[in-house]
Amino acid sequence: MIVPLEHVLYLSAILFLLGLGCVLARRNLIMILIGVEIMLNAVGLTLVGASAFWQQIDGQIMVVFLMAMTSAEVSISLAMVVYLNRRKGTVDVRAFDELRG
Amino acid sequence: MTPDVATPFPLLSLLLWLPLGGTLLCLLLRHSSNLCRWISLLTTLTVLVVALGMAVSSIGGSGWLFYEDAAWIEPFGIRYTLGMDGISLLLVLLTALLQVAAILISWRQKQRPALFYALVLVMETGIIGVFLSLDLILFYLFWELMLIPMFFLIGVWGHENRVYAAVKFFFFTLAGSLFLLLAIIWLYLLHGGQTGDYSFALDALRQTVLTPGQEMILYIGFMLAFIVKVPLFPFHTWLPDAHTEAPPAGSVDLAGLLLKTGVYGMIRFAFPLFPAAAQKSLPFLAILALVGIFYAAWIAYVQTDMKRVIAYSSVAHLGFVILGLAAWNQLAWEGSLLLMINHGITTGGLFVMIAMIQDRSGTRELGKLGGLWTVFPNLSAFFLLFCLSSLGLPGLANFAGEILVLLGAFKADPLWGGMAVAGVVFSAAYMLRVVQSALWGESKKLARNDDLAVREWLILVPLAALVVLLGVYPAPVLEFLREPVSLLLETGGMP
Amino acid sequence: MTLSDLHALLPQLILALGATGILMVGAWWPSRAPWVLTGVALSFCAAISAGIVLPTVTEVGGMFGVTPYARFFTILWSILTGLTLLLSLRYAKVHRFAGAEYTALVLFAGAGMSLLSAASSLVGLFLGLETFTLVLYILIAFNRGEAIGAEAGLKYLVMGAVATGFLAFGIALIYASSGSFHLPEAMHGLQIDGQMRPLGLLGWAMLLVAIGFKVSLVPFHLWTPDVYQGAPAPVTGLLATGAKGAMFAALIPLFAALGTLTLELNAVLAALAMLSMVGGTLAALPQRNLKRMLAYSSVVHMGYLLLGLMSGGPDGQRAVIFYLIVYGIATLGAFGVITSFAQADGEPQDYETFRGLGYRHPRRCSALSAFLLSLAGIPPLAGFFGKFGIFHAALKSNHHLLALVGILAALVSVSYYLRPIIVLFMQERPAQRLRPGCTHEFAVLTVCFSLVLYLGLYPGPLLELISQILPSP
Amino acid sequence: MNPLLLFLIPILPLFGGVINVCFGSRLPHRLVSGLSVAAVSGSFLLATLLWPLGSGEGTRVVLFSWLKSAGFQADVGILFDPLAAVMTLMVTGVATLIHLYAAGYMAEDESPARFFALLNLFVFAMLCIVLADNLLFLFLGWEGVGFCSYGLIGFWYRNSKNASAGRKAFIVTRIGDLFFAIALLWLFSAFGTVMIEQINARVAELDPLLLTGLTLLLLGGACGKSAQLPLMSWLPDAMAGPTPVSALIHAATMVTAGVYLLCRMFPLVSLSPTGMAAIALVGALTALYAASCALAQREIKRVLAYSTMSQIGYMFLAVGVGTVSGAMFHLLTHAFFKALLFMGAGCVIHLAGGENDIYRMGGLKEKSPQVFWLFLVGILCLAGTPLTGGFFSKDAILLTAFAAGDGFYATLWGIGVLTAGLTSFYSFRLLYLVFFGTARQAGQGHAPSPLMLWTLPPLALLGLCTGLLNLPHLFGGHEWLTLWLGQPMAEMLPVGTEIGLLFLMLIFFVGGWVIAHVRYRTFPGDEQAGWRSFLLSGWQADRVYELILLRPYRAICRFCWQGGDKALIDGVMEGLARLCLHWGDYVRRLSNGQVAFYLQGFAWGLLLIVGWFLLASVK
Repeated sequence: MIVPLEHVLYLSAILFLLGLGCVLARRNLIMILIGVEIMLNAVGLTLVGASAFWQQIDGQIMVVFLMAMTSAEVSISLAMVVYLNRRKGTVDVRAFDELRG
Repeated sequence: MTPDVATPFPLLSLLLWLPLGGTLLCLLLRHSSNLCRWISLLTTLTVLVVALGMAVSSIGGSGWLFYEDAAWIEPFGIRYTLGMDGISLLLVLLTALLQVAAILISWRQKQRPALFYALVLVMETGIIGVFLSLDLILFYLFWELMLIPMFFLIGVWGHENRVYAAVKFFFFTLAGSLFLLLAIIWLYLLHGGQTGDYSFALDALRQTVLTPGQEMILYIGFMLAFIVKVPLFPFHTWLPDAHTEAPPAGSVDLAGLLLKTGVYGMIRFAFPLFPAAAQKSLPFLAILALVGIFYAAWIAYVQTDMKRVIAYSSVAHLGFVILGLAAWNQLAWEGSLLLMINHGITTGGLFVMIAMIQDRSGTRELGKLGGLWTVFPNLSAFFLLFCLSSLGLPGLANFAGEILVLLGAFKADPLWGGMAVAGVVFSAAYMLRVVQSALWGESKKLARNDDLAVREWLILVPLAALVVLLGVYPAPVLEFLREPVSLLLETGGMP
Repeated sequence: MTLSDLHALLPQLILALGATGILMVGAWWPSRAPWVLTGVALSFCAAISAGIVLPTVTEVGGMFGVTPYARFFTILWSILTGLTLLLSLRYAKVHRFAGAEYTALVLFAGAGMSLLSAASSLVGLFLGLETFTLVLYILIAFNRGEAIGAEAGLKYLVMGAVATGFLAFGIALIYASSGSFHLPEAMHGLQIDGQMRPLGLLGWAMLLVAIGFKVSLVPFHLWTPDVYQGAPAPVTGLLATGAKGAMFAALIPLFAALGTLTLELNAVLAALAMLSMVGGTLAALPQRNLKRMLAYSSVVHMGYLLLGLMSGGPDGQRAVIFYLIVYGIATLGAFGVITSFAQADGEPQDYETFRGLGYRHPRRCSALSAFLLSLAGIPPLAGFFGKFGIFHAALKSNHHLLALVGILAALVSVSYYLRPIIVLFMQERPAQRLRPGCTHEFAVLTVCFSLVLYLGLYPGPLLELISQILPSP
Repeated sequence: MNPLLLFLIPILPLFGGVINVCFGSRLPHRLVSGLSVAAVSGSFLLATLLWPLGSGEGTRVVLFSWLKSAGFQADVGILFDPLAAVMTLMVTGVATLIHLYAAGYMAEDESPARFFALLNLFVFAMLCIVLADNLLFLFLGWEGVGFCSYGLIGFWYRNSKNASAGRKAFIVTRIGDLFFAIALLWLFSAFGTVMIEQINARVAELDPLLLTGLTLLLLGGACGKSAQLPLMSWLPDAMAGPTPVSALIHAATMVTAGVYLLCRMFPLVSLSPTGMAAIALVGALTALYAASCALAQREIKRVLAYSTMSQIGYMFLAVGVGTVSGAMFHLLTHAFFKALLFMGAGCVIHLAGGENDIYRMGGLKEKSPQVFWLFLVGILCLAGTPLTGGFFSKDAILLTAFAAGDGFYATLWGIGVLTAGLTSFYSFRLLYLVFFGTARQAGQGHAPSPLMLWTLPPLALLGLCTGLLNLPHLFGGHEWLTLWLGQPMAEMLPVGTEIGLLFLMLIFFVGGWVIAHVRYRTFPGDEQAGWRSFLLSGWQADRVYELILLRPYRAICRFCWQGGDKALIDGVMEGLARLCLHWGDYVRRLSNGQVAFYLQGFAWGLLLIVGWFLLASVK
């Protein structure tokens, strides 16, 4: 391996925490989804690193599945965002709190 | 281990599932209430006749009078085992009798009659099931089956704050029985661990070797469920509320039968399974019983609602029964079981009478009643008879049981026996207060003033006859009790 | 993917390809009832094929096993999909759902669930899970009529996306530390001299967060009441029974593969189970809305299932599967009753609308009471033997404290199961007549009611079937 | 004669009672009273016929075993020995006369069936007490008598005061029964049997302390039933019942049951000196107390009630000093003349137009000389004029009390003599106020029916002549009753002291008469002095009991109900429920609809799990 697995893992951990931070901090729906994407990218990085470390192809196949799934998820999320925007006129997450208690 | 009497025709199952058949019929034909009325009466009568037939055929019999066993749920080792000995035979007879009275007393039930009769019949299955089942899970199933119909009977057909009373009744009993479930499962695992064969049969589980600590915890788990049901002193507050709100049939079942299932559970399951722990707990039980006798009698004295007085009197009488059990000798046990059966008939009669009085005078408040003797001499005569039996007049039902309990308790511990006798005076105080405000004095405005109808005669004459007969000549009942009680005392139950 | 592999995955294929077929043809020929009925037919024929067709190969593509365990659950989930579709036939007409899309999505969800249950590798688990999660995002917001549907969909989407992130990261970490996706090897790989590798532990932590969200354990359950209330009733039924059930069906082989290492997770699992049981019960107490109450009750039931799962061993697994089925039937029945009462202007949820209804619609209300009593675990109904199995397993693996907490939770939970029954039968107010049910709904309700009663009285055969299909550790 | 016939004695009244209960309301008035009179007279005839069976050891016969369980055996059996024979004869005899009298007295009452049924059941219960061969069957009769007296006292139940008088009687006697029950239990646990004969035979085995305890308990039981101190407050109120009831219950039968019990268990009682002293003390004190109260009573029947209480006190004194024959002798004579007096009082009330208060009567001598002469005989016996039955029986008791000798018994003898004086005073006071002076009653009375009148002479004759039955040696008698009862003969006092004592008694009798004559020969007008109202209300006994017993009892009951049940038990349960609901509300508000907050839930969850693992792995 050109770089020890630990470095890859540290990078992906940092990336994951950044994504998580973005999700928690942001109130705009799109920014939250972007945060999720960052977390998923971090996962892709780990998988590739691990696949390289274990000299196996499985990791990368998993990444391909992961990308397919991420794109599907993004498309549905954006469709939802458009739908919500049309309904409520805003994508600010705080506006959606009718269901409570 | 099926004893010799392999009954060709499963009489016990017939006894058990007949009422359920009646329920289904009632639910199917629920649009014609008259038909349902007759179906339920017919079912309860057939159960009574079958029970009487079984009683007559098993006079002089010994060991299990009837026994049935079939596989039910193999993975857990649960079997469908029913067994009837002297004690359960008498209790089943009592159930059958009081159920007929319950149906007759609610003959003119106008509010959703079909559902009402169906629930009363389901109740009968539950109660008979508790008295017959020998497999712990089967017992637990019927133990809880009794809960739901009673909850609906109180909740739907009750009086003012019926929901509070129904929920309180449901919670008290369920709290106790959930700990019972845990204890049963733990015992089952311990037994399985030791002997390898996982089964819930009562006689198998009696062989488990338990450390004193485990035995005491399991014993407490079992007793919690039964003490709440008996109602022993601190757990009795659900009974008066449930009684005041329950419809007549519900009250008859509640007082006459449900309280007995608690005592039956003790002598059939709790004591035989954990003999050492039972011995250690006897003084504690006796103290609770004694406190219960006085405490309930005192409260009954200041009650204004007739049903609450009778409810608290039941707590006092059951206190006597538990005192008898705590004395742990043949005399006291036969006395307490006899008292249990007699109390069922007397209190059942009393509640039937209260229902009739309420029909006629429109109220149960002691303050608003009065002078019933002038308007309904026959009804008042019967009411006086049941009240006298309840306050323990010699020659009537309750006295026979009470005197044996007192003799046994005095032999076990003079202090207990002596104090318990004092309870007799307080019971006279509150019962006579009821009689005084109901029967004597000037008669007030009444809704109806026709004396007993034929239907009412049909209920009261057999009950009154039994009250006198069991008071004067209780030998046949004692005969049935002798052998099972002696077995329960020494070896902890049938082989 | 040789022919025999395809042959093995026949049921899932029937569902998935059927769904795509319906989706395509539906675009040109938009109608409602026929598509839903074809959906029902498809799911039942998938169930039959799973039952009859004996696969020759045991594992497909290293990802999905075709063991009796997997086939059992495929049958279960396809029947569930069929029942949900049957249930939502009238509901779709009332709310003017797009018939084809709705059926296709539900069938996809069915396929996803059976794949998840059949997963024999982490990748299979991931794919199966994501399939029906994505489908559920849409199904929850399917009802364009009301705003709350959209809000529910949003909440489920956001939480789902984050949970997927955690799930994928967990799988990646486990793969990094053990070098394989395939379950038995992956789990053994985590072990060095009896201890789990720190990386593996972190991976499991992430996995637990994702599981926590999926089966709504307490700290992660906050979305459940809102989604249950917002989503259309049949979809909530599917979500409550199928989604959570499939997750647990996947967890059983996962934990079986983990074997002795579960001891390290025990502390956290115990905490989650206890929090769920206690927190769910307390939160459900003051509820005045039937769907929200059922949501919190599902949180409590997931706590029980987790307790069963922790007990491990054949007893624990059998208890979990039986409890799963019984809980599923009761919840589906309950939501079926709500669906049958639903009208154009929304479903009756608050207890106010149910007051005194017991005598207007005796059959459905008594069915609802039976389902609630079964959830409460009262003996003559199936719930009792479910709880009995769980406590039996818990005491056998001497989780005494948890069993005690479970009993107390069961005791307190009875109060919020009784409240709707009291409102239905014991409060006298002449309620206006709600919708008379249609035959489809009655069919589903009678099936559920008779199953709850039958399993309550005679659970023997089902228990034996389950003990045969248990995955050998 | 076949001993089983003995069972007919109690069964006849039972049978009469049951028929009246079930079919009485449908039968005509004549048939109802006729049936009940026939039943009682039938058993009286049987008692006389089967008299020889009772001689010597008596006969014991069993009908069936009532309660048999594990070592305890109580059966429905009869022990017909001399003591029982005498009592049966007295009870059935007096009861027959009273039933005849009642047939006349209750002629115009609207529910005769209930009255005669209860009367018959009462006689049945009394006969059970008298004939029982084991304590439990005796206890059955004991409480049966209690219930019948409750029914009869509260017979005119429309006025709820009568009903509560009946209830008071039942509860106070029940307190007495409590002590008797404890004695019964103790005897069973000591001897393993409740058969009276076996107990009396093996009574020597017990240690003295146990003996004294048992005697005191039996005394408690007897006090309850015979209205002695401290359980005496029910007897005066029991006058609310019809006059035949007062005659039957409070003259002849029920109140003597206590004395009979002590005589029946005399072998046990006599072995504990302290017990005997207590019985004697209670007897003497009650005698004095009752006599003093009788002085100031206004109603005719209450005077007789207190006089009964005082005479029963004498019988207790007799048992206390050890002479059973003395007690039984006085019991017999008292039964006859007190029944006569009560029935006479009934006639007087009829004559005075239903007036009860003697201060508003008078001059009835002219109105009905026949009633006057019969009433006079009763008063003479009661006052203890020499050569009448009352004189001999009372004198025998006082003689034995004097013979007992030492300081304690001497004082009791003194009290006895003083009470004798008071007795003669209040008897003649009653006589003068009712029969002499001017007619003060308001209403126009009517002559009593012939049936009522013709039952009095036999009792008068019996009252006078029973003295012959047990004449002391001084008068050449040879004590047939003591012989018949098999009791030891009274030891001879020197002739001089006996005559001296008789003379002393005579002085007290004449003194009482003279004072009454001076005071009441001419009507003194309504006396309402302070100390009289104290005596009138029986030394304020009722108020004392109310204060120290009933009020605290009600307070405890209310406290148990409100405090115990409501506040404590229900309070705890509902508190728990509210607590859960409160926490539930707190947890419910957690899901506040904000997606951002839900995500923070995630974060907390993650922290919890990862943190736990770090902790676990660091450990």
